[in-house]
Order: sequence, then C-alpha cells, then structure tokens
Amino acid sequence: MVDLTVDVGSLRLKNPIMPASGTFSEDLADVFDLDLLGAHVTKTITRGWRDGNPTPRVCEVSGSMLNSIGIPSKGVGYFIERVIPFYKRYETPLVVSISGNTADEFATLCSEVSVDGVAAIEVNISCPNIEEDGKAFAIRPSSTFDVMTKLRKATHLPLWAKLTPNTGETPEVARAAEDAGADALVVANTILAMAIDINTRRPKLGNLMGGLSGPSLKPIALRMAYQCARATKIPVIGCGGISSVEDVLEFLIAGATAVQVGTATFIHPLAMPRIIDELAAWLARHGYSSVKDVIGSVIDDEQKAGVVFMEAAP
Amino acid sequence: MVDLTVDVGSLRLKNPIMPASGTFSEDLADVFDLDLLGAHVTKTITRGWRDGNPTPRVCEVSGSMLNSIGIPSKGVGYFIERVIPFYKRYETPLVVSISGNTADEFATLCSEVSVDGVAAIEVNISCPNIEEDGKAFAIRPSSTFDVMTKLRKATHLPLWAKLTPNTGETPEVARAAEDAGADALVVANTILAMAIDINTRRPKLGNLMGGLSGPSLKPIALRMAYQCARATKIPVIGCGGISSVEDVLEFLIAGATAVQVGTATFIHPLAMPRIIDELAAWLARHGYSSVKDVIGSVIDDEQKAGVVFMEAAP
Amino acid sequence: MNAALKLGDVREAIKPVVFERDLQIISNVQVNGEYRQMVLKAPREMLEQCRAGQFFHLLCPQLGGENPYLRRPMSIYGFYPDKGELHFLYKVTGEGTRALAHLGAGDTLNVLGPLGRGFTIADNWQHLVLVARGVGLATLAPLALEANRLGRKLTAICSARSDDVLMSVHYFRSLGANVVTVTDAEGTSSIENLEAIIEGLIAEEGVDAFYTCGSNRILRLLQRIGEKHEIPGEIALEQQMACGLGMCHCCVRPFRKEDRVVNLRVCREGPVFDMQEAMPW
Amino acid sequence: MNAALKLGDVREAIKPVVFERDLQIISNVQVNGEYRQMVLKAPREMLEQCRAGQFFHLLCPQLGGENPYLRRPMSIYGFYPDKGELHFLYKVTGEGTRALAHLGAGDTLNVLGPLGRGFTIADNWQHLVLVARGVGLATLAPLALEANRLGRKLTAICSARSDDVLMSVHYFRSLGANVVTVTDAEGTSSIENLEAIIEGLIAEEGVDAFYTCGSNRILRLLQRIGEKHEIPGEIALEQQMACGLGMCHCCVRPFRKEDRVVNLRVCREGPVFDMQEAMPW
Ligand SMILES: Cc1cc2nc3c(=O)[nH]c(=O)nc-3n(C[C@H](O)[C@H](O)[C@H](O)COP(=O)(O)OP(=O)(O)OC[C@H]3O[C@@H](n4cnc5c(N)ncnc54)[C@H](O)[C@@H]3O)c2cc1C
Ligand SMILES: Cc1cc2nc3c(=O)[nH]c(=O)nc-3n(C[C@H](O)[C@H](O)[C@H](O)COP(=O)(O)OP(=O)(O)OC[C@H]3O[C@@H](n4cnc5c(N)ncnc54)[C@H](O)[C@@H]3O)c2cc1C
Ligand SMILES: Cc1cc2nc3c(=O)[nH]c(=O)nc-3n(C[C@H](O)[C@H](O)[C@H](O)COP(=O)(O)O)c2cc1C
Ligand SMILES: Cc1cc2nc3c(=O)[nH]c(=O)nc-3n(C[C@H](O)[C@H](O)[C@H](O)COP(=O)(O)O)c2cc1C
Ligand code: FES
Ligand code: FES
Repeated sequence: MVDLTVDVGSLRLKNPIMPASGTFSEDLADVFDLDLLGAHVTKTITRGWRDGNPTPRVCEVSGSMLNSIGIPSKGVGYFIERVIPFYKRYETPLVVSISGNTADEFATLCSEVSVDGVAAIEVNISCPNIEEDGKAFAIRPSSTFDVMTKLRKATHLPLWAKLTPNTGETPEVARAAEDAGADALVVANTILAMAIDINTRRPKLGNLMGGLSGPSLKPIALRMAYQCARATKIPVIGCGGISSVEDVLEFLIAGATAVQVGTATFIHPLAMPRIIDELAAWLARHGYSSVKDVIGSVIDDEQKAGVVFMEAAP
Repeated sequence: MVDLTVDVGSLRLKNPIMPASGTFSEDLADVFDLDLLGAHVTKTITRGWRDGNPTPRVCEVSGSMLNSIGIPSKGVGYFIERVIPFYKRYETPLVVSISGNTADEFATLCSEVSVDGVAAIEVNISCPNIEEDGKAFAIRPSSTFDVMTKLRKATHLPLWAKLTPNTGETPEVARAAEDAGADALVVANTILAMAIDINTRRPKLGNLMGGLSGPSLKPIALRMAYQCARATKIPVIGCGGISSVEDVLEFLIAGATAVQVGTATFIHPLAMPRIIDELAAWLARHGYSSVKDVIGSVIDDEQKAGVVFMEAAP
Repeated sequence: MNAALKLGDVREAIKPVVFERDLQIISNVQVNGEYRQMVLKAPREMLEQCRAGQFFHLLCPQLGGENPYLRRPMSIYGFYPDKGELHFLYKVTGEGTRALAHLGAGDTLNVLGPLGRGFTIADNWQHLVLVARGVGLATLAPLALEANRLGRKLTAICSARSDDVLMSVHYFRSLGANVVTVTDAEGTSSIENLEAIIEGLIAEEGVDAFYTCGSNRILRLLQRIGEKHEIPGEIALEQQMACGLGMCHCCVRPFRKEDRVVNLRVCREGPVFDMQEAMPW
Repeated sequence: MNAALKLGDVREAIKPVVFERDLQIISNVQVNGEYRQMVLKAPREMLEQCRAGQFFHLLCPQLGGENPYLRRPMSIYGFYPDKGELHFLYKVTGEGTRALAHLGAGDTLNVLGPLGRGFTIADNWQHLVLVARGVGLATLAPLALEANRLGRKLTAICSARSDDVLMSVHYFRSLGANVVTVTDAEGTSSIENLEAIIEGLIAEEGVDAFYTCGSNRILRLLQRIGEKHEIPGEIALEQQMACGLGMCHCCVRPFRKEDRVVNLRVCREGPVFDMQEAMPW
C-alpha cells in the first residue's frame, strides 16, 4: 500500500488531490463519493450578494476554455448556514475560498468564515481589487504583502494564498505572501484572455475578457509552481490544466505538495477519483512507498538557479 | 479585387501577414516565394556573438510548444554583410529584430542596423535584461519607457516595440512605449512556461524554462492586442498562436493592423501564403473591399471600457 | 432522482445518481435535411433515472478535424429501459455536433447524465398542450411518451419552416396525440394564427397545462394566454454549459421570483422552468 | 538541390526546392517486432530531388488519441522516381510514431521535404563501409542503393541486439553489398570485435570512406580508425526538430571546426556531417 497522505502545513490530507475553487460544489456528490478527495475547496464567496457577470460566461478556445463567471455569491450568511453544514457530513477537510473588493472587507470575511467545520481558508487574491485600480492584489508584491498581513490577523486557521499568473513577478509575490504569514500558496488562478466571434464581431464572453483554464494553462502554471517552490519554504499547491496522473506528477516533481483539478472535472466528472487511483498505481509500479518521495524531486542542475527568477522568455 | 494593403505607421505593407521573429529565415525561400509576404522579420540579433541556450531547445506541450532557443547570434557585422543583402532581392520590406543586455548596448545596435535595406526595426524588449534583475524591459512601464527613449534617439527608422505577456501591466507598458516614441507595438512574445519529463524527472528544456507559443497562447495574445489597441493610438501588430485566416481576422477585428505568424509555419510551412489567399477570399465573400474595414471593428459596448484595463481574472 | 434535483433539495442528494458512461452507438442517421438521430445502448439503471425534459452532457469525439473541448448538452429524445435504448435528436450546427455526426454504429460515446429537472405533469392535468418549433421537438417528444403512459390527452402544435422539416409528427401521432402543424411556408405559423388555434383549444376542450421550449415569441404568447386563463405552463430553456452539473454557474438565466429577478442555472434548476417565471430574451 | 543546401550556399537557393505535399499511403506495415515500413505514392519532381541521407518532416496525424503537434523527422529509407514511391522505416517510440502506425493504405500523410544535406560519395571512393545499428539502417539504406547505382563496392556492417532485429540485411545483399552482421546475443557486437572486422577490411581490401549514424561508441571507434588510416567518413545525426528547415535553431549540435566548437543545425547543415568534426555526446 502506497502512502498518499501529504501535509499542507499543519493540515494532513489523505491524498494530494482536491478540486479547484469554482469548479466544484455539493452537486458533484451526485456523481461520486466526495469523501474520496484530499480536500474540498468551495467556490469563492464574497461577504454580500453578487450577481456575477453577464452571459455568455464561458467559451471554448483551442483545447481549453475561457470563463468570466465573476463571483456570484449568496453572501456569507447563506454560506455559513447552508453550505458549511453540507460538508460536515464528510471526513475530508473543507477549504473555504473567499475574496473581497478591499483589504478590510476581505479581512472581515476571513474572520467571519473562521468557524467550526472549516479547515483552512483559501484567499483568492487574484481577482480585481478596487484599491489597486482594478489590479488583483497578487499582481504586485507590495499589495500582496499588505492584504495578506490583514488576512493573517483575521484568522487562526491555515491561510492559503491563491496567486495569479497575470504578473511578471511570481517569485517576489510568493515571497511577499510567505513573509506576511501565508501557510501555503495555491498556484495558480486563470490567466486573462479573450476570444472574438468573427461572424458577429462580438467578444465571445459577455464580460469582454475572462480567464483561460485547462490544458493550455498547464505549462505556465507549472513554471509558476516551480518558481514558488524554489522561492519560498511554504507548501505549494499546484493548479492549472491538470487532467491526468502524469500532469499531477509533473507538478509534484516540480515541488508542489498537492494539486487542484479544475476544468478537467467539467470534461470528466470522475477525473479526480480516477487520478487518485492512478496515482497510487503509478507510485506502486515505480517502487515508491509514499507520494512524498516524488515531491520536489526535479533534477535541475544547480547552476541553473539563476534562471528560475527570470520572468521573461526566450 | 480586395485591397489587402495596410499602413503600419509610415510603412505600407502589401498585406498584413508577416512572420514572427525567430520563426523565419532565408531558408523559407526553399518553400515559397518570400515576396508574397507583407514584411520580412528577422530572428533577433545581438551586437556580439552568442551561442544560444543548451539543448533540448524545444519541446511539445498539449497542442503547442515551448522553446528556449536563446538568441544565438553571429553578431551585427555578419548580419549587415550577409543577411541584409539576401533580403534586398525582394520588394517586401525588411524588419530587423534586435535585442541587448543593457539599454545602451541595445541603442548602439539600433543605430548600427539603421542602414540601407532595412525598413523598420523591431526591438525585442521582452528578453531578460541584466539592468533589471533579469526581468525583461517590457515587464514594467518604467523600464519600457527608459529603453524606448534611448532606442528612439538611436534611429530614424520606424521602431516597433515587441511586448511580453509576462506582465500584469500590459496597457501601462503599451502607453510607456508609445510615449517614448514607438511607431508600432508587436503583441506579443512568448509566455514563460515549463515542462518536466516525469520519467527522467528533468525539465524538458535544457534551459529549465522557455516560452510558450502556438494555439495555447492565442487567447492571451489576443487579449493583449485588444488592450494595446484600446490603450494607445499607434498600430498594433498581433502575434501569438495565429494559424488560420480565422485567427488573423480575430486579431484584426480586435484592433490589430497586421499580424505575425510564428509557430504555425513550423507545422505548415505554407501557412502564410495560404492565409493571404484565404484572407482575400474571406473579405471578398463578406463584401469588404479593403482589409482596413475590418480592423478594430469589434463590437464592445462602451460601458465595458472599464474592464479593459483590468489585469485579473475572473 | 428527479426529486433530488429539485430546486432547494439539492443538498440531500449525496448518493451518486448521475452516471458517466461510455455507451455503444446502435445507429446515428440523418432523419431529414437538418436533423440526425442517435440511438445508444444504455444500461437499465441509467434509463430508469431518466425523466422527460432532462438532458445528457455529451463528450463529442475528436474526429474529422473537429476538436471540441467542452461537453455538449443534448435533451433526451427518447429513453426505453426495456429496450435498453437512449435516443438523441440533434441538429448539426458547429464543431461538437459535426463531430457527433462522424460517429457510426459500434463506436462509443461518453455521456454524463441524466441531468437537470424535467417536466412536471400534475395529477389533475388532463389536457396537455405543447407548442414546439424546430429542434425543440427533441426536448418535448418524451413528454408525449409520458403523457401517453399516464393516459393524459395531448395536443402537439408543431411549428416549422416548411413541411419537410416538420419533425416527429409521425411520432406524436403514434402516441395518440392530436397534432396540429403550422409552417412558415404555408403562412400558418404566425403568432396570430397560433393564438387563434390555442384559444380554440381552450374554448372547445379546456387546457390544463402548456409546455414549450426555445422560441421567444411563443413564450410571450403562452405567458399571455396562460395568465389570462390561469393555465400553468413549463418551458425548457437552453444556455451555454461547461459542467452541466451545477458547479460552474456559467449557464444562468434570469427569472422572476417573488418580485425579484434571480439567476438560475439551466443545468440544475432547469432546463425546465415555470413558464411565468421565465423572462423573454 | 543538394548543392543548394550545402553549408554556406544557402543564400543562393531562392527557387522553391522543398515540397509540402499530402501523399497517399500505399502500405504501412510492421516489418518486425520493432519497426514499421511506410510506402507512399510521391510525385516524380519530389523524388528526383531526393538524395541518400536526406529526410522528410512528417505531419503525424491526430489519430488513436494521439495529438502530436510538431512534425517528426524521418530519414528517406528509399526513393524510386520511376515507381513513384517514397519509403520510410520507423520505430514506434512515442506519440508521433504511434499516430503514424495508425495510418493505413489509402490514407494521406502530409510530408515536407526533401530536407537537409545527404551523404557524399566522392568520385574516387571505391570501397565504402557503413556501420549501422538499429533504426540507423533506415538512414543508411539509400546510400547502398546509390553506391550500387554508381558501381561502388559496399560493405555493410549491421549491428543489432539479436538476429531477429537485424534490419535490411536482405536489402543490402540484394544490392550486391557485402553484409557482416554482429549481434549482442552472439556477443559479436563489441567494439573490440567491430574494430577487428574493420581493421581486417582495411588490411585486405582497402577502405575509402566510412558512413555511420546514431551510436556514440561506433562514432568514437570510426573516428579513431579513420584518423589512424586517414580514411574520411560521414555521420548522420539526430536532434529534436521544430521547423526542419533551418529557421528555428533548435536542432543544433556542437562540431569541431578549425579549433573552435561551433553549433550547426542538424536539419540544415546536416543531418550528415563530416565524421571527424562530429563530437561524441
Ligand atoms: C438543455 C439543453 C438541451 C439541448 N437539447 C438539444 C437537442 O436535443 N438537440 C439539439 O440539436 N440541440 C440541443 N441543444 C443545443 C445543443 O447543445 C447545441 O446545439 C450544441 O451544443 C452545439 O454545439 P456545437 O459544437 O455543434 O456548436 P458550436 O456553436 O460550435 O458550439 C460552441 C459552444 O456553444 C455551445 N452552444 C452552442 N449552441 C448552444 C445552444 N443552443 N445551447 C447551449 N449551448 C450551445 C456549445 O455547447 C459549445 O460549448 C440543447 C441545449 C441545451 C442547453
Ligand atoms: C534527421 C532524422 C532522421 C530520422 N530518421 C528516422 C528514421 O528513419 N526512423 C526512425 O524510426 N526514426 C528516425 N528518427 C528519429 C525520429 O524522428 C523520432 O523517433 C521521432 O521523432 C519520435 O517521435 P515520437 O512522437 O514517436 O516520440 P516522442 O518521444 O513522443 O517525441 C517527442 C518529441 O521528441 C522528438 N524526438 C524524439 N526522439 C527523437 C529523435 N531520436 N530524434 C529527433 N527528435 C526526436 C520528437 O520529434 C518530438 O518532437 C530520425 C530523426 C532525425 C533527426
Ligand atoms: C468556471 C470557473 C470558475 C472559477 N471560479 C473561481 C473562483 O471562484 N475562485 C478562484 O479562486 N478560482 C476560480 N477559478 C479558477 C480555478 O480555480 C483554477 O485556478 C483555474 O481554472 C486553473 O485550473 P484548471 O486549468 O485545472 O481549471 C475558476 C475557474 C473556472 C474554469
Ligand atoms: C523557436 C522560436 C524562436 C523565437 N525567437 C524569437 C526571437 O528571437 N525574437 C523574438 O522577438 N521572438 C522570438 N520568438 C517569439 C515569436 O516571434 C512569437 O512572438 C511567438 O512565438 C508567438 O507567436 P506564435 O504563437 O505564432 O509562434 C520565437 C518563437 C519561437 C517559437
Ligand atoms: S453548466 Fe455548470 S452550472 Fe450549469
Ligand atoms: S529544426 Fe528548426 S533549425 Fe533545425
């Protein structure tokens, strides 16, 4: 028997596979037993009611998708009353994703959801923020540090910072989050993108632009996960385009302690339980007794460390 | 007969299709008549000799590729003596792509290649730069403005600034380039990415990381081209994942005046001449007399202008 | 299952009731110029969960140069637990449906379902009237089967461009339904004519419920008539979908609920909605 | 064409001489446990450009769940302008070659070529010796055809794991070549034994040129023997490729040139290089 458990800071997970925020809900219980998962991660909520963005909210691009769901939210009251109790029936720890328009509102929500039944809080610092001209907190190290400092003070629960790929300063942002007390980094959210219908000449998304997710994002997210694992000492949770056990292994080898599966669940609702099985089988076949043995096992010659912190190509 | 000519600033092109730097060379003349193209864009050169990066220099990722060619260069002397004369036999204007480790070296090269036979200079400000901790000039508006100011002084030829997607500040960088005197923006270069061979546990590229190009990049590059067209008044040349006439139209509708085709030429060496034919046919079929009529014709309701400058998703 | 999927009850449904399965194709043929019918071999446990108005989310294959990525929602056109068959009726419109059209007998198709909330037929509704146009008939067909099973009277008003694209007339008739056809070609499909036909039905036979899907003009008409005569109704709606399960919130449409406008998910709270709550678009 | 592609002359070649074409597959069959042979119908104008040692860049199809993106380089195994045939011999190793293996007679394959610089056979080279292992034989086979056409003597030393994977022995013999087989199974493929065989050939018959490809150990051996006896040689090398045409500079390998180490493109300055300039890896 292969040991699939991993430790994300103080939180032990029975396996490193969990859903990505916004691509998972109670509804998936219709398809398989959610207790199979390493963690449950909810869709981001805000304090108050939000409608979300105009439709169409998704569109297809070459082998991947764009979304501009926005963050429709029924508010924190509904969430605490209706959603948290649902997940209490499971053993799997619940991770609550939150966001706010301002750092203070964000911090208030953070303390409000620090309740029984919640194992960790994922802070989605990759969505637009009105105090920074609509830039996400996680675009700049300074705004990352400021908001994380406030969030850190607002809760004693483990705090996972979810980073954005829409930045040229990934390692610096990662270190800012670590310095401000993040317990883990979720790497990464979607990257801003666009598609236009050439027949109607209208953007394919009602919101003009949206986030790219799915296989196209994987090489970018993997690079970021690697950069974050090298730049910080806190656990990294890889996310972006993961749809197979091979993808999971790529992130673990790069240094991720666990991974989130997002868009792949839309295509194959059973992707996560299947990957968990295949991960155990792969590790067994390759003679590993614990998944921990592959984490960070990338062979990157030390002289190349300098390259790691570049944010440019070629 | 549909009019395919476009004006990139003072430079008139017979059609809006040209190769992307680094994916084109004299060698393509073995496959078709290079005079069919709207412009010729050379691989980036540096002043002195450079070897380029260790192999493997390319790898495949889901439906796209990564490269870490680096910028192998035979230096400016060889270029002026051997390469420019080759292109003189063609009517099509020659655009020379250059780069430098420091702003001053970059500017020196810029004036050195401002010679007879060169119609415009594309400045690759998206490659690592030692004065900015290895960040590319085009990651930050300030470094973009500084290097572009020096480059502007170094030449009277049209100056095209090639931007990077590795930034959270595309509109600001675009405006900085415009303010410093760029005549056009090439949007965009590759985005930093990574792939790992799970069997060897080694990065698939000798240089650890490299640039993602091909279809996966398209929605990101399109978003940037749109942002740049909205943020500035200078022509935008779209680039990233273009492989069909539909892709070209998407960029033109978004506001690009011309486009560059890169990786698609590796898959289909005849992609560019085929796209030129198909573009004329599409325009004729849809009743347009000039390609200029589709440029910037995107229907984006004005109230959404605010969204344009966000650099975050969702 | 249907109960479990009803609005508000979602949270109680933690036993897996939605299936992801590779099904074998029995046939996949053109039924007229625009529509194709696909018949799949399906397990009884899956078919027994199906209800009229529900849909499946199909993983269209990468075939014939088509590379669809997301699944495509398709109404259940017919489900036969005894025969072990699941039927779809689809129109080839884009990448996904073009890819579907490439499949042949013996190939497999991965399906997810049944999904969503189907039609209601209340115990005291005796005369049901459905008004459908185009591929909307695919969605309403199993309702006729169900009405037949329950011994209710059904009038199907089928609207189309011209006679040769009138779908399923034969099918509705075979189930003992009264079929009225109206076409653009004959000039009989106008809203005015439809209104006259329906008012006639109400006056002569009485109508207990309306069912429709798809057309905005027909929705407005039925809302108006329904309100006037206090006849309830349901409408099946479409929206672009990613997950099909209720997770992503991409498939919302606005509905009137107690003086507020709320967004509901077509895949979860729908695709069948109360007709008066639906908002024309 | 060959001339136009020679190092340094590149700039003169502005007439299209490389073809991108959809070719029809005549056959694509397993020839032993590891290798498959593909025969394509090709136009004479393309085949007349071909030279031994050149390669084509194949657009492997999206088939059988494989989604190769970049083209795959494959040596010309045979080209027959009179028959209108182009042959490849390939080993199924990954996504692209797995996809190739799915193709059958009547399907089309998009090819780009001929590409690169082929083998040289100088006018005064009478006895040619080729040493090849594994799929390297695919690259060296057309050299035997050319030697036969030019009336030169050819000795082919074929090395393999065991007898049953010895490729092309029959083919080389049919062209009148002297074939020596060495295998790991029999313990005859050691470098020492190879050296003894080659030294024997030099002593008994004289050798004018060596040709090889692929193996590092064989390269070192031939470099040593070649230097000692002043016998020239050529080696065909492989490297990952994107464009195949010389544009992208991804396919470089280091070579010794006048006391410097320079990077040359395998697709353009190669895939055939001077044996003494090649650097073991
Ligand atoms: C609940 C439901 C039931 C449906 N039942 C049927 C049916 O029985 N028969 C039938 O022919 N069609 C039906 N449709 C419509 C069908 O889903 C679309 O025609 C199909 O998705 C088009 O895919 P495509 O790739 O061929 O077209 P494309 O235009 O290439 O599709 C592009 C994207 O838009 C989405 N899309 C396009 N049209 C629609 C639409 N009308 N509704 C939702 N998404 C759309 C696609 O799913 C895909 O994600 C139904 C839709 C819904 C929501
Ligand atoms: C000039 C030249 C001639 C060749 N001739 C033959 C031949 O006649 N028969 C034959 O069986 N093989 C030949 N090869 C090797 C052949 O190109 C590879 O086996 C093939 O590309 C593997 O592709 P894949 O998708 O099956 O494997 P994968 O391992 O999935 O390929 C992944 C990537 O690596 C590249 N790659 C993998 N192995 C090689 C290699 N050895 N050389 C170059 N690129 C590689 C692929 O092209 C692809 O881009 C030749 C290579 C070169 C450079
Ligand atoms: C439809 C959709 C909705 C999403 N909503 C959220 C969200 O509310 N909060 C968040 O942090 N990330 C959200 N994401 C981003 C995902 O959590 C994930 O970071 C991203 O999709 C990349 O992973 P993937 O490629 O596996 O999907 C959403 C993604 C999608 C596709
Ligand atoms: C192999 C390769 C080499 C490249 N070299 C350069 C270069 O030297 N200078 C440059 O500005 N861009 C270079 N690029 C980036 C391309 O010009 C282009 O911006 C990018 O590939 C996106 O376009 P595409 O998706 O159409 O390829 C290179 C891209 C590739 C794939
Ligand atoms: S399609 Fe995802 S919620 Fe309806
Ligand atoms: S493969 Fe592009 S230069 Fe050789």
